[in-house]
Amino acid sequence: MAQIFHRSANTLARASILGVVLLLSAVGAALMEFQRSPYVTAQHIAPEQPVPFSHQHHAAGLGLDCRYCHTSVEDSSFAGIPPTKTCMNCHAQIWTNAPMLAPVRYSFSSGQSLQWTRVHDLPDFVYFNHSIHVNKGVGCYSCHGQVDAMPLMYEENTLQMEWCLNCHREPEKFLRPKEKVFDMRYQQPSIAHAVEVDGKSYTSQFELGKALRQKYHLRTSQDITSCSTCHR
Amino acid sequence: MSNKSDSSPNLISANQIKPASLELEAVRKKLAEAKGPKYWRTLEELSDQKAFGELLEREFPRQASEWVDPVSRRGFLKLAGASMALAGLAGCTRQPLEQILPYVRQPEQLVPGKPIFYATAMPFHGHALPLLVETHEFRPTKIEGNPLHAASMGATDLFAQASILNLYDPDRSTTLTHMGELRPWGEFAMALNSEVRARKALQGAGLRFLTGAVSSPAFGWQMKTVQQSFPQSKWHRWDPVNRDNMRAGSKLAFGGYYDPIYKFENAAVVVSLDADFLSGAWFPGFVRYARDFMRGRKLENGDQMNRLYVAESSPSTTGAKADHRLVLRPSEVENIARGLAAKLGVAVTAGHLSGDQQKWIDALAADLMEHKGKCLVVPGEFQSPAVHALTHAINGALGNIGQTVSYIDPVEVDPVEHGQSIRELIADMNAGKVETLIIIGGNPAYNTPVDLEFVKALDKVKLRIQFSSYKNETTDHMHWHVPETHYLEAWSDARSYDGTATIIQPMIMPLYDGKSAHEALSAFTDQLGTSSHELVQTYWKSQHPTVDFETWWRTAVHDGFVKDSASPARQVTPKIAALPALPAADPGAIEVSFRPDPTIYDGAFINNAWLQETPKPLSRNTWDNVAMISPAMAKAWGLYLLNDENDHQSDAQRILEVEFQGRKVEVPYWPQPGHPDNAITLFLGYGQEKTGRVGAGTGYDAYKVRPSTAQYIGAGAIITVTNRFWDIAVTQGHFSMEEREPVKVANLEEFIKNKNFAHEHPDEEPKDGGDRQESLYPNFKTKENFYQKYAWGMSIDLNSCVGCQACAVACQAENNISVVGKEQVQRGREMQWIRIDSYYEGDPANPSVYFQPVPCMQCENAPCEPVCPVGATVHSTEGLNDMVYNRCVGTRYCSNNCPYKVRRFNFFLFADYDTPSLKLGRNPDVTVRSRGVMEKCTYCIQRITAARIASEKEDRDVRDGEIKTACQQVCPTEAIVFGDINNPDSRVRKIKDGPRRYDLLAELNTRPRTTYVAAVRNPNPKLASGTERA
Amino acid sequence: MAAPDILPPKGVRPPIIGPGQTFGTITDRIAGIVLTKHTPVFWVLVVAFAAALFGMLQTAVAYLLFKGTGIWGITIPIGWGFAIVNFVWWIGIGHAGTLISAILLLFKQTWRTSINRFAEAMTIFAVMQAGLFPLIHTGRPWLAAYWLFPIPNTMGIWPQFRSPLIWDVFAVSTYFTVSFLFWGIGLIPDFATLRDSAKTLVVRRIYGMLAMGWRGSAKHWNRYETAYMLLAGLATPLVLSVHSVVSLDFAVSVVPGWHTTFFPPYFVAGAIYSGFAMVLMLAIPFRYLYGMQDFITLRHLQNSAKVMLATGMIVAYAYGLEMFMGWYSQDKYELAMVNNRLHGPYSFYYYMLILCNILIPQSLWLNSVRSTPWKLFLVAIVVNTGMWLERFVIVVMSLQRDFIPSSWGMYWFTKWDMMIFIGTMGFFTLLFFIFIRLMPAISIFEMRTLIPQAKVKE
Amino acid sequence: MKAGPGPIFGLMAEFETPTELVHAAKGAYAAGYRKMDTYTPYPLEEAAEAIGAHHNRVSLIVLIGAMLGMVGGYSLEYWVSVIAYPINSGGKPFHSWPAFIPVTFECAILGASLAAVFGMLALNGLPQPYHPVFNAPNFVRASKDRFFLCIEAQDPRFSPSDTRKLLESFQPEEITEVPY
Repeated sequence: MAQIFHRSANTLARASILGVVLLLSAVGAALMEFQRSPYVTAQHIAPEQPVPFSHQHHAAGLGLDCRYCHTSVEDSSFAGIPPTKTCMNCHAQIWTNAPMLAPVRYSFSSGQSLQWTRVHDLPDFVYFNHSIHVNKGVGCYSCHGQVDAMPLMYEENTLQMEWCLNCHREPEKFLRPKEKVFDMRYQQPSIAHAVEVDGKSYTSQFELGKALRQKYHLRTSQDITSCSTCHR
Repeated sequence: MSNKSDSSPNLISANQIKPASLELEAVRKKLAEAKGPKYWRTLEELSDQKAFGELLEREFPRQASEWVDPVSRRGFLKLAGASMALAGLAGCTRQPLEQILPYVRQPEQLVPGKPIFYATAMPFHGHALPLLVETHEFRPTKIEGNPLHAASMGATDLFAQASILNLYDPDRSTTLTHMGELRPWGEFAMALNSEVRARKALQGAGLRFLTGAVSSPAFGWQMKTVQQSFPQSKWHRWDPVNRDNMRAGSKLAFGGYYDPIYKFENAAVVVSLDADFLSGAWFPGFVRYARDFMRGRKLENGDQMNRLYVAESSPSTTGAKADHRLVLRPSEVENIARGLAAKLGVAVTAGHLSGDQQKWIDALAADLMEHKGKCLVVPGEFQSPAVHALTHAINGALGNIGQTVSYIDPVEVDPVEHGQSIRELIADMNAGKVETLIIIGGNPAYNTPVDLEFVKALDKVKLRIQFSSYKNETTDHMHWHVPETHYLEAWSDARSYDGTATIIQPMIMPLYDGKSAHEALSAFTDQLGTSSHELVQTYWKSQHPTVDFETWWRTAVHDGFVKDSASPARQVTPKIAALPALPAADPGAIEVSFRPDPTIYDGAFINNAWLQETPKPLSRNTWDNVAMISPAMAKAWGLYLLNDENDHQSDAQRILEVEFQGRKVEVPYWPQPGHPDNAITLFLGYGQEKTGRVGAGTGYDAYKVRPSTAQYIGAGAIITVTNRFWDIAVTQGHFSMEEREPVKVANLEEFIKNKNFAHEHPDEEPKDGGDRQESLYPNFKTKENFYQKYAWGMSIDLNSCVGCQACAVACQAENNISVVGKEQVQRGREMQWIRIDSYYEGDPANPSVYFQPVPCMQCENAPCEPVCPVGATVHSTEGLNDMVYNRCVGTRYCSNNCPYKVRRFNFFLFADYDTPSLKLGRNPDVTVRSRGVMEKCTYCIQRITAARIASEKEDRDVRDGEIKTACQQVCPTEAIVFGDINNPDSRVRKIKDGPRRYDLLAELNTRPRTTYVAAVRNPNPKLASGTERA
Repeated sequence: MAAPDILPPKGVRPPIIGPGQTFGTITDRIAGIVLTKHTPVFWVLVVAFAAALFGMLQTAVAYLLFKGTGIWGITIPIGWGFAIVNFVWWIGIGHAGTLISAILLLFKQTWRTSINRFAEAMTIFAVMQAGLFPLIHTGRPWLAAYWLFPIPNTMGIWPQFRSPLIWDVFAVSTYFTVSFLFWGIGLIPDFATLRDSAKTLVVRRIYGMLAMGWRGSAKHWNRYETAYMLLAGLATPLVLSVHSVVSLDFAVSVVPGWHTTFFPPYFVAGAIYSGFAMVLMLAIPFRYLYGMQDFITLRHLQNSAKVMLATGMIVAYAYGLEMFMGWYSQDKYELAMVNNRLHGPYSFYYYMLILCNILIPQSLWLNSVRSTPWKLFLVAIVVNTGMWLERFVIVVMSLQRDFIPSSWGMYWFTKWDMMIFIGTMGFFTLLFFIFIRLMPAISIFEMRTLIPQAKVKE
Repeated sequence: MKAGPGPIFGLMAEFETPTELVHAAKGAYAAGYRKMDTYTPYPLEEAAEAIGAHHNRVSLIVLIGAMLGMVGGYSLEYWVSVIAYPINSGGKPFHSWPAFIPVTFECAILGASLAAVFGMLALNGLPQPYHPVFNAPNFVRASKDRFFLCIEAQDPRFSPSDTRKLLESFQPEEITEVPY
């Protein structure tokens, strides 16, 4: 009888089995990466905006406090996007006819809102509340990153659930004194420079975090990882 | 969260007191275009190619207000399609870019993302219910009672709760029309002005106004001025459900019109002669009365509780709560009243009384004599004037006047007897005396007495103008139709049942260019174009010339009422001169009762989907009205009964043909236990030919057989059983408790003998907050540190619950609960999170009736949780049974395994994703559930979270009573109490520690956080049982 | 084609393989079915019909995904309806295959050899039908498809392993995999046979690949046999565990009528019962249409019938026990459940079930019934109907009336329920007939061992 | 076919019955041949014993597979329910070991079965679509009704002439040289 396969078929057959296995695991790995990729999360991507507003210029450059524009951040779930009026407070005097600001002026005259594109956008079934975080010593920085170094606003973190859990499980890793919440230059305590709270100085974030957690009466991690904390 | 609030400014601009910013135009245009779908419409209607492509992108619908910008408008179609949405892949799919629109100028009192509450009131047929309205960025989203106001004390009724849906109803009249053609306001104004001038020349001859009962002082004042400049003009009144009998009765007794005000808190014995004061809004003062009455039955301190005797001709929730219920045919009530009066020394004679009736009267009379001055007899709104007169006399004889009842000048402006008033109008119309007819509100073409033939007469009128928020039957016969504002859209004022005046402030600018009743009249006072705001203010200024008006106005508006404006009690003494002779009742004749429908009233709410889907308290049917007959009659006719074998969620009910005074109507019957024999109860309001998509094709029209001579009661109906059937949708399959005692009840003596009657079996020993007895399970409280800080719990007092359904509607409003429609209800897929079961026990001719509200029990050992494969329902550290919609894949195992069956499933895309106006009304703090997801009561988790966050920011604990669940807040009888059971001083803790507390299905050891307080009835020992046959 | 069945004289059991067979004849007869050029007419007809039903299934499922589970009859309180009934029914049917090949193999029941191959195929196809339902019955299948498995995700959330539904996912998928492997390695030597007996190079190549170069070496056979035996040893507890786990879907709950400890054995017995009924429903037409009376003899039919009789009695016992326990517990809910079975709105189905699963199968005591294929065929159909009704009674009648009377409800199935149910039957038949045409429906190499020449004489 | 030039794989003898084959195999084994194999249309234990190949390591592999599956399954459940994200589900303990048994069991079975099948294939060196023995002219019948004994050329005692003589002593149907 004649062979129905060539010698090479053997190698081929075994190689193909190996190949399938490798391929599948590769696809799996790729998907894992994909769902965390900026393409999906929009992390580090600055979207088009009607006006190229620079937080760097306003916050770092001019030293405006976050709350000058985001007025309701301390007492509402929503931090607040400044009304056109707020822009005009200054821009009625300076840069009065900078072409860049045309949309702002138009909005003010026509009464039509500026249409910003949302940068930090959580799914609708997630109920995030700014005020409680701010009031418990979670700095703007912890979620929004070095905003005062962003010429154009972008999303610093993925805002995915696993990311939220990082902090809800161990808040002490991120807590800072309330008065430092809006301080973009604040540094976590280190041997190099200590942080003073109630006359006691801390050199490790862990120590400080534990202390603050006590001080601000944070709920237990078990509490704040209950589903209904964020979902209703 | 924020994305619900941030983009809403556009809507606010819809509210800024300066008219029409550009967005507002956009809003209105959208609303005008909005050919909104049926609420329960589902997917097939909106498979849109693009939408389909974008399905992946979102799990839950964008919420309120988002529709304004084009980008996400498309998002909506997508989402509508997205029930199919490969939803929830959120984890690994991109989110679409989303717009965010800040204000241009932000109103200073507004904090985006935080609700603001405004005081106002809902005018309701001659009286008003004081309210607080929750608004998000100036969109009213939820209605509560005004706690500062004596007529509400924080509670409301189902009509008030649901009225907000009428505001956003896409089927409201949106356009001004002339003979059905669109016309601009200006053109109408011109036409009107010329007419006004013409009439003025004629002293107003031929000018007639037709409205319902009005309690608005400003409107009354306007009317007066109109009367002055148009002396010949007349103001007619017509409400199909009016207080004519009460008025006539008070004329009989006092020779003038007075409104009785009851003080149930002072009454140890209450007698209702067909008076349904525990049923709902059509009994003025219901909210307050129910609370006062039930406070007498809480047994919280001591063993004292009041006693209620009810003699009634049609089963009502009041009858259901009675300690002694006497079943009577409508005509017999007056006879009983006479009998009682005679016994108590009023100079009247009764007709023949049956043995039982005599016995009943004797015992009752004795009981009343024992409690002179501490008892109360209440006449039914729908009973004959004589009954009213007699009860006044009886109360007089018992020295109750001033103690438990007092009389004030009518709250209604310029009170008249509507039956008479409409008869005059129609007579004049026929006589050609009416040239111009202005109809404000109402729907006379549909609901005026059939024998008067209003429509025929109408055609003789030269100019007919209608101000109405709906285009209805009447509109067809009008020259001009002007959309009328909703009470949340325009300034006005009103008076509650006790006379206290409230300034009605609007929450939002008119969505559809509507005009208020005040503006309607303004044309006749040469003030056309003046805003309601001005008109109302002018009136009140004139009333308070001396005070600093600005501050006076601000406080009045802020508090929601005018201080000390309650009417003073009049010193009156009833005298029975000559009562009309007792009409001879033929025991063989079938008597008819006409009653307002328990949920859609006189038809005004027919297009309100929440109310349509709210089960009628006793029959539990929805989307239709039934005709109640007694089980005995049904049996005699070989019709089926409630105790038949099959459970009947949806039934093809046999159709009866009811002929009354030569007119016929076809009705589906309902064998109502406790209904008198040889009598039939027809409910008004359904069967409207011209209404919105919700009301269309629902129910039968009882007005077709309702003559002016028998507005509420008539004898001599002829009933034929047809071979045709009517599908009705009933939410409860089975009305017998099947010896399972979900409702525990005892008589007062039994209770005093054995305080623990509710939980005698060891299994039923209450267990709370993780303080467990022996169990194989770990103790989560001590071992895992659960339930340490707060442990939320609820207690429901079955003694207090009157089954008024307000909680169900409140919950629907608070939690964005979808409406599913009749066909789905028939399949048993209704969505209301809290249901009120009603059970009948004993002789179907006069059974004991029990109500039991059943929300989620929030069991500590929740059977639903371990069976969920994805952990979509799990326990929170505060003991809540969290339902995570976005995690749910919809296996429905949790529902199967829930012994209380309190879980609801989105079998289709029930939520309406694309009717813009409806989105405005949604609660932005609650997820709108998509298709294929389980949902249930969460103890209003959004309210808990809000309160907890508030307390944490102030570094304190949540105070007891700080959190009120929607159902608790609305409840007129305080039957529902919610709070932290870890807190020994909390109200709920105290109640749960009380003897009558019991757990539903305790033997399953689910350890529910929602527990019940067993009912106690207080029958008169001298009367055999709580239930006698007539 | 069909050689008539000759009943042997009393007391003599029919042979397990017809007389006069040699290695060659066995090989040619069985391989012939596959390698023949011309496809029989009845095959074309059946496949065409089955394909049509399969089309209907696809339509119905597409509509289901588009509209939602609301198109079915399910509601609150009856959250599970046809879908779960069908799931349990199919998975039950899927039990006979592995049982026959594994357990009977361990017991050295040589008669299994001529039916195990297609019994295994039947298992796999039945499990495929069954597997369809748990997925599509969820509200959001596209999510269930990956949230039910422990796949890493950005939410940091995992399946909830206390849920019997998760056990189900693992049990059914394991069962499918193992049955598939079992069936697959059983086929390798036969593929080799086909490879070597095929005429055209293409066909030989195709079967050649499937045979993976099997050459019947003694060393290979040796390892092969060990592996096969071990698989059988593994499949045996597996097959028992699968339906036990399925039964736990119910037994773990609190629903009266579900919450019972004897569900696992009861379900397993029922599964074997319906499984063997299905084997007969397939074997009888097959042996007739392809003239396989010599290979699938009356002996096989009789034995299957006996197994049915035995398991049927166990099931009958379980029904009795269910009623007895209900009464014995004197628990008001259990009593109500019993009462509902006997007098409730759906009692008709309960009595039908008693008729189909207990009364009619008693005829299997008669040798005449056991030895008459068409009678057996009818009984098998009745039993499978009965087993379906059993699941209907368990699922629907228990949910219909549980604890709180106010929430008692009724269940009406819709045309979509029916379309999907019938559709899966079509899908099943389709797969089965394709299998018959393309693969040896009877294990050739094992048949060879049955004839006298196969023994080594000293 | 003729014994072609070039190396040969071995000498193949074809028999009518299993009995002859086994007798031949025993003989060859006794003659000291080790590198040989028999080819039969169905499993023939005697043949395997005759050529001294009746022990294998499949069972061990299966045991390992089962262990891995079991441990893997349980530890997954434990990690998920106790460590990764412990949730209070109806008051049941985080570590509800009884509820974890079914999945553990299924995983064990799965592991074992996979090990059995793929272990067996691996040990057999399958897939191997090309093999010299297929060159034997009548070898197609090895999967049908003939029994083959092949003594391979690598065997130290192999010599075309002697081996052929030995095989002839068992009166096979035919003896052929199997080329590489």
